[in-house]
Amino acid sequence: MAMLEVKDINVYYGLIHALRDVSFEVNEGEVVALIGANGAGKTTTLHTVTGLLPSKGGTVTFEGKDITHKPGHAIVKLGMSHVPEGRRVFAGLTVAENLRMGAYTRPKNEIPESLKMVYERFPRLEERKNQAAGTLSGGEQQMLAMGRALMSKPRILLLDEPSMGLSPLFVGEIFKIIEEVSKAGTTVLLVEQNAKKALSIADRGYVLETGKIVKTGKASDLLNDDSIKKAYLGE
Amino acid sequence: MNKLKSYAASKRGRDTLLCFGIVIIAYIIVQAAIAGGGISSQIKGLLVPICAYVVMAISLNLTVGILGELSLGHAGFMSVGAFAGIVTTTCLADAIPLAPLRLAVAMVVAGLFAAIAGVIVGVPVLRLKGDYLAIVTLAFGEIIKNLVNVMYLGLDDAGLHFSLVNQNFQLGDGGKMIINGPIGVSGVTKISTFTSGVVLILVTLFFVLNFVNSRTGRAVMAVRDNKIAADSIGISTSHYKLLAFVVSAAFAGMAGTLYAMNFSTVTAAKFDFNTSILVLVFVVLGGLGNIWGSIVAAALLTLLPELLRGLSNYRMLIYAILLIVMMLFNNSSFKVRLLEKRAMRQMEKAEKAGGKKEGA
Amino acid sequence: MAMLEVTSLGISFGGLRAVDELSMKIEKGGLVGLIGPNGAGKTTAFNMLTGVYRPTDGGIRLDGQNLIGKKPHEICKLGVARTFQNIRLFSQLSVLDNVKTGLHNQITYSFAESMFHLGSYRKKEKQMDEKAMELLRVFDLDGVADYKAANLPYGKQRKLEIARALATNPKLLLLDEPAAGMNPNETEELMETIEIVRKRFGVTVLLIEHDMKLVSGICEYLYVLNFGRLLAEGTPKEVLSNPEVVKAYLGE
Amino acid sequence: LTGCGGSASSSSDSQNSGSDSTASGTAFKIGGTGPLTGAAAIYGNACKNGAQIAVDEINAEGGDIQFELNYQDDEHDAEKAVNAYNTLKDWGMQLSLGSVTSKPCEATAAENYSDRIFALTPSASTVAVTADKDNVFQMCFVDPNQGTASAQYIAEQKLGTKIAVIWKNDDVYSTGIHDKFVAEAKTKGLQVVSDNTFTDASANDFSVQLNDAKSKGADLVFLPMYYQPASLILTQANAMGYAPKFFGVDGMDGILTMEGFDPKLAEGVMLLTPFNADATDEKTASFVKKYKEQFGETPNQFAADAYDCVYAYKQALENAGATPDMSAEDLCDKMIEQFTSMTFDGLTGEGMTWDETGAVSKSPKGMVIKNGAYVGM
Amino acid sequence: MSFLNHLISGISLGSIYAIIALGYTMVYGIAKMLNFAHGDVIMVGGYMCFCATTYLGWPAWMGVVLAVIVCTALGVVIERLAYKPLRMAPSLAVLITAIGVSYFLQNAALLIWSSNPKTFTSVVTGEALSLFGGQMQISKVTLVAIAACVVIMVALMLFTGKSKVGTAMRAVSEDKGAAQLMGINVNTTISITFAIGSGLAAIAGVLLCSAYPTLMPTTGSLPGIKAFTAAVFGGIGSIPGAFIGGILLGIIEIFAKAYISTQLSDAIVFAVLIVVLLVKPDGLLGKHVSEKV
Ligand SMILES: Nc1ncnc2c1ncn2[C@@H]1O[C@H](COP(=O)(O)OP(=O)(O)OP(=O)(O)O)[C@@H](O)[C@H]1O
Ligand SMILES: Nc1ncnc2c1ncn2[C@@H]1O[C@H](COP(=O)(O)OP(=O)(O)OP(=O)(O)O)[C@@H](O)[C@H]1O
Ligand SMILES: [Mg+2]
Ligand SMILES: [Mg+2]
Repeated sequence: MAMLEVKDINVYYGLIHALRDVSFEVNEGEVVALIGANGAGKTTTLHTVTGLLPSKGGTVTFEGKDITHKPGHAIVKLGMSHVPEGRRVFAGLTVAENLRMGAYTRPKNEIPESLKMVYERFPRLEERKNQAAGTLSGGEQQMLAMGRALMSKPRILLLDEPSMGLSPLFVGEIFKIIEEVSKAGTTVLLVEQNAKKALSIADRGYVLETGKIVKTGKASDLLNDDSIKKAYLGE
Repeated sequence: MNKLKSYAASKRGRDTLLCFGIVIIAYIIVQAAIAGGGISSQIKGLLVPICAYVVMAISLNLTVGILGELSLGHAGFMSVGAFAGIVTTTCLADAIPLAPLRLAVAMVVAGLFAAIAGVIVGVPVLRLKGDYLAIVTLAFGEIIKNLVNVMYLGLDDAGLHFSLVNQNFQLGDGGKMIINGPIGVSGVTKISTFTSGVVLILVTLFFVLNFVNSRTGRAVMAVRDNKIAADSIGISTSHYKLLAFVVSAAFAGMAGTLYAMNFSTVTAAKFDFNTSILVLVFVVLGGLGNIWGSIVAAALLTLLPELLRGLSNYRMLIYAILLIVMMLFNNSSFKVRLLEKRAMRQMEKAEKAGGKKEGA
Repeated sequence: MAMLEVTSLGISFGGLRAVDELSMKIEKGGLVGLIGPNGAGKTTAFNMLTGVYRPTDGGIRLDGQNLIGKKPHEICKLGVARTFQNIRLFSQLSVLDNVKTGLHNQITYSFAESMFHLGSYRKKEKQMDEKAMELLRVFDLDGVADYKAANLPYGKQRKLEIARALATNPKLLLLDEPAAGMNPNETEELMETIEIVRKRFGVTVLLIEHDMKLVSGICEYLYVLNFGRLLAEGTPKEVLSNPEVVKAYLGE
Repeated sequence: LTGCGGSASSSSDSQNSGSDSTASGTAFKIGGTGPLTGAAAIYGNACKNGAQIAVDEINAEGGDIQFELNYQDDEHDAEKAVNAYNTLKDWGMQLSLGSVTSKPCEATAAENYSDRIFALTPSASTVAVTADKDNVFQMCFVDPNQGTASAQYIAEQKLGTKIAVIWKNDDVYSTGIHDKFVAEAKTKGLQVVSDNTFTDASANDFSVQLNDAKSKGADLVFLPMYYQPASLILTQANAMGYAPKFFGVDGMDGILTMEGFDPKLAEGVMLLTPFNADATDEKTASFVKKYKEQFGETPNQFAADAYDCVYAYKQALENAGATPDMSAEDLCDKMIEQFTSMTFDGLTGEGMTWDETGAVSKSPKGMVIKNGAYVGM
Repeated sequence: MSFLNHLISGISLGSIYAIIALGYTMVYGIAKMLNFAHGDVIMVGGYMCFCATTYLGWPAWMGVVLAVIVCTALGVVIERLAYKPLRMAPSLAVLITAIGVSYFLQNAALLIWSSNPKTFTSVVTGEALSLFGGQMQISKVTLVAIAACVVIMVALMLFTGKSKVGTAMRAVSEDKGAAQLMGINVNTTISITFAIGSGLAAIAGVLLCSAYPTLMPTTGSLPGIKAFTAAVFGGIGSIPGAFIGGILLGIIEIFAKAYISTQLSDAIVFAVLIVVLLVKPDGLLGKHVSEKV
């Protein structure tokens, strides 16, 4: 059975029916990309999975457990981590404190090791560990958000546009990190505007259009799909 | 696209209509009831205070809802207006024998004085943010109260006499103390009427709604939503903040006059923190930025404790519970769903109507 | 004389020298890019140009006029408009009203007219509506004119911000990562839109962007910042093949 | 917790019983407003309870005069007092007990005047309450009289020469007494060495006022205020080892019966009050006993004044031969006539009379607290 | 000497403000709401202790414990019933509900304990500290209040700064949604905050009534507002700020009365507050969080 199974979820913002019967699954160890235009509902999907938004009907199952109506913090404790859109770092806390918050669900003695790991990946964060996160530059905040998510050693990682605002050098870096994390056994659900890059590291992909899944398949197939090339890859 | 725009415009028009409609219909009903004798003294006595509170709520909504700054000292401006109004009517008692005219003049003077107070308070206060601003408005409200409390103002043939802390002047023959320190004002000639109250509400509504639906109002709301962005598109944030604050203060001043001229006695202590809070409750319960909501909430919440008199000892306890319940209901998912359903219906109707028009 | 002249601009935050000795010249009608690694000081430079931060050293001149020490709204009136890296819309206002607010200093009427809705109020408001809708159409936002700005998806919010900035009728438009959160197709569209806007409204554009396709596709000239200092400048071709830039910024 | 709740339940019970005890139409409807909730609720409730006892007694006697009592909450606020008054008017009030506190009573008195409903307030003591109103009367001393009387008393009895005054400057009652006291003190050759105020917002700490009095060598501190702040002043003076003579006014009454108050702190305090709950005369003793039974507390001067008001009404109505079916206006004229001519003996004074202004003439009793009880001076 | 005496009085008064302000600031700092019912929880604490010692004859310390337990429970219940449903609502809605709760508590107390003031028996007994041959007296309550303030301040700082729940609180105060994504139970965290704040209110209530021993249903409201002012003065949300703000406010109040005018003292206190905030817009110790653009 799939690690994460989303079945027929429907989400509304007031009158706006943002997700219509969205279903997809993510298997253990996979990298799955979710692509779609602005406003397609990608962020909404991730929010619903981690319990920040309620779904009307449908179910979300994580490792066999029904988490549809679980509060967000309980879902996170099950081993899910989410890098939200817009980074959402704790602006008033320092970089180091932000990272520690990421490891909130983990025993204290394991934290130093993870901190080291994150600092190795993002040396800039170590330089700035006592700076208030709110004063970091956009890209630095993005690194922090990613680092914070890694601190929880999740079994599944949900990424909402992790490359946004990063320099080309760092975009490459981030995708490398995602691959590494995935190799280390973490399952990844990736939302990206940079569909080409995303599909190139993903195993499978889903295409979301105005709240509906319109296409799915192996990432390599999607990369070669003409309509997708035209709509999302800019070729 | 045109459909959407017309929908927005019609919504705005509807809100305006709703505001004026509520007030005018309420006025007609009440007048009819008075003519028919079907209204109790209790309700009759409440009419003017309700009008004053409605104006207070509308004006505070300008600060809290439209400008987005929490003010905990709005009663201070009401106080300034109340005393300015009393002094004006006392001085003009002979010059303008026609009471409604005298009241109107007093209101204008009161509005002016409150506006000046608004400037004095606003210039320093509006440099602060959030709860710091709130506490400073509270502080100013208390300072105004404290100052009026030690103010002595008398009128005799030689003109007005004024002193602070101690009454250090003697009035000539036939002189009269207008404001007598902590004892406040006694023996006010009551000239506020329900009609004058409703007129003041209508005037306030006219100006406030115009203000909101104008370039100036948009600028104020832009400052509320994002100060930095407003700055970046060339809006002087401090100027517009002050403008909204002063307009709001001016109407509070007029409400103060209306209020004061309805009772034979007024003290500074009436316009304290609790009154400021009361008006804030009206505004929040009616909905931030929602003008007709303020009107309804102010009227309802002024009536409520009176209607609860039958509960004797439990009156204020029940009032508190009702207040909490109303707040909870106002923000409950239940109400949100109700509103959504209504909006859905309206949208459908608009679509249908639009479709017909296009079809025709 | 160049339209915008920046001379050895600098600012510090605590011990951190965020921008140092930055000099730039932008000619009227130009489309110039400002690029550099994360945390290089690009946004900070924008903030100094628009008066959000006051630089500790250096000068900024727009058409010969000194901008240092001026308040943000004054600088806007002099003809500089911007967008923000972290989107800043008037979230509770409608999309249309966001743009109309941008027209604040363009189509004006007095406070008395605001209060009485007399005089030219109606005429001016109509003008505003028309002008705003025209701008929205450029960005394909006319369909959502009545939405609350907060409810737009990310990409549309970015476009709305540009439309609002344009409404102030700027001489110089500063765009901070306009393509962030857009997919390649949308980026493509945006590039076209920027071109159209530049032609139609005659604005000079300075933009920050990490999307090299956009940068090399439309920018005529580039400045590269690194650790607050200018690392390189020149045409995209020159700059993007500069080994130092490659090493510090592009990678590979 | 039940231990704490005793008093409340009984007071609410009695309230209901009061208004139901007689069928309307056969009883005179008396209404009053006062603070039953909020910071001033002590005074309102005391009046309400005092009046209630009188009404119950009179109704139980079964005489010709029967009363129906209705007290409405005014939260010590002029606006609310007018609302409360209007509610009473709708109820059919024929005789009014005005309002308990001064400012609200000023507002309702104006209504009384224009509606021609006679008012006799137990406790609203400013001059403005009765000024220019022929049908508003007071049961308590007028503030200025108290101020003057206090100064005279102190001078005559040579209680002190250097006087300190502490008063509440956001309160009409306190201000009124203070002003007249200071004026009279001057003419009597008393030296006011320290004259300080407090407000609601600063009613906790009196160290500055007391320090000032102490350092200026005041040998008598005059406290024109109610007993709650006075109790704090006595406590704090004691803590700082300052022991001048303290002289209070009628509002001070009640201090000895404050729950938990250590009467030793009030030892030697002098006050002018018309009422003494420890008095042994039959009337007072029976009143105090009933009050304690019903409300679990010892009555203070407010309760006694309100009690007297009801009996004064009874006497006036009897004298005038009034009947409950008379209109409020008719009763008003009759009451004016009676009150300006009759003499009344009550708990708060013997041989009380009223002048046309509505002010009462009764002699305040000088009391001093000895061994936790009032003793006449 | 009189200067010193006034200073001591100021500190005494200030220490009471400070202890109330600590509870205020704690709740504000985390839940980001002005809990106007805080003053009334203080009043409930006072009554609890009063009932325990006067009616039940319990020793003072048991009275304090009872007050703390009851207020803590009360705080949690209030939060659950009245504030939690408004988590998504604008913060002003919660403010108004808090005012409703404040009315409720006052009127419930009026019905339970009647309007008659009670004289509170101080839980702190013993002779005042006498200096300079009796010319200067520092009461035991003041000493206890200051000591309590310092202990509570340090404990709160350690707790919010070091403990796991404490860090969770800070995260919740920054961004509830993001905090949830860290696995923090936002509701529990806020409940704990209220529990602590209300427990502190109980202690504040007992000390307030010990220092100024009358107790009425409205006893808490004015000190509550003063303490709120003190908390803002020191920088709202800042724990040491609440302490310093409280003490300074007390001193300013006493000095204003002593050296300027008792009639104008309220105005002076607030005027000083305004001036300070104009110079330091985030209060004395408030963190200046400049928004990055
Ligand atoms: N808070 C909200 N209120 C109302 N509508 C919303 C809200 N948030 C999102 N929407 C709507 O829901 C739809 C999906 O939005 P969502 O943010 O999930 O898109 P997205 O795929 O993440 O887009 P982007 O790539 O721009 O981030 C959009 O049409 C948007 O307008
Ligand atoms: N208010 C501030 N206080 C402290 N440091 C700041 C502040 N603003 C910016 N900085 C620091 O200055 C440096 C430059 O920031 P800036 O936002 O200008 O970077 P940027 O070039 O825009 O980067 P990005 O591409 O990631 O957005 C960063 O290291 C940032 O942490
Ligand atoms: Mg998104
Ligand atoms: Mg940047």
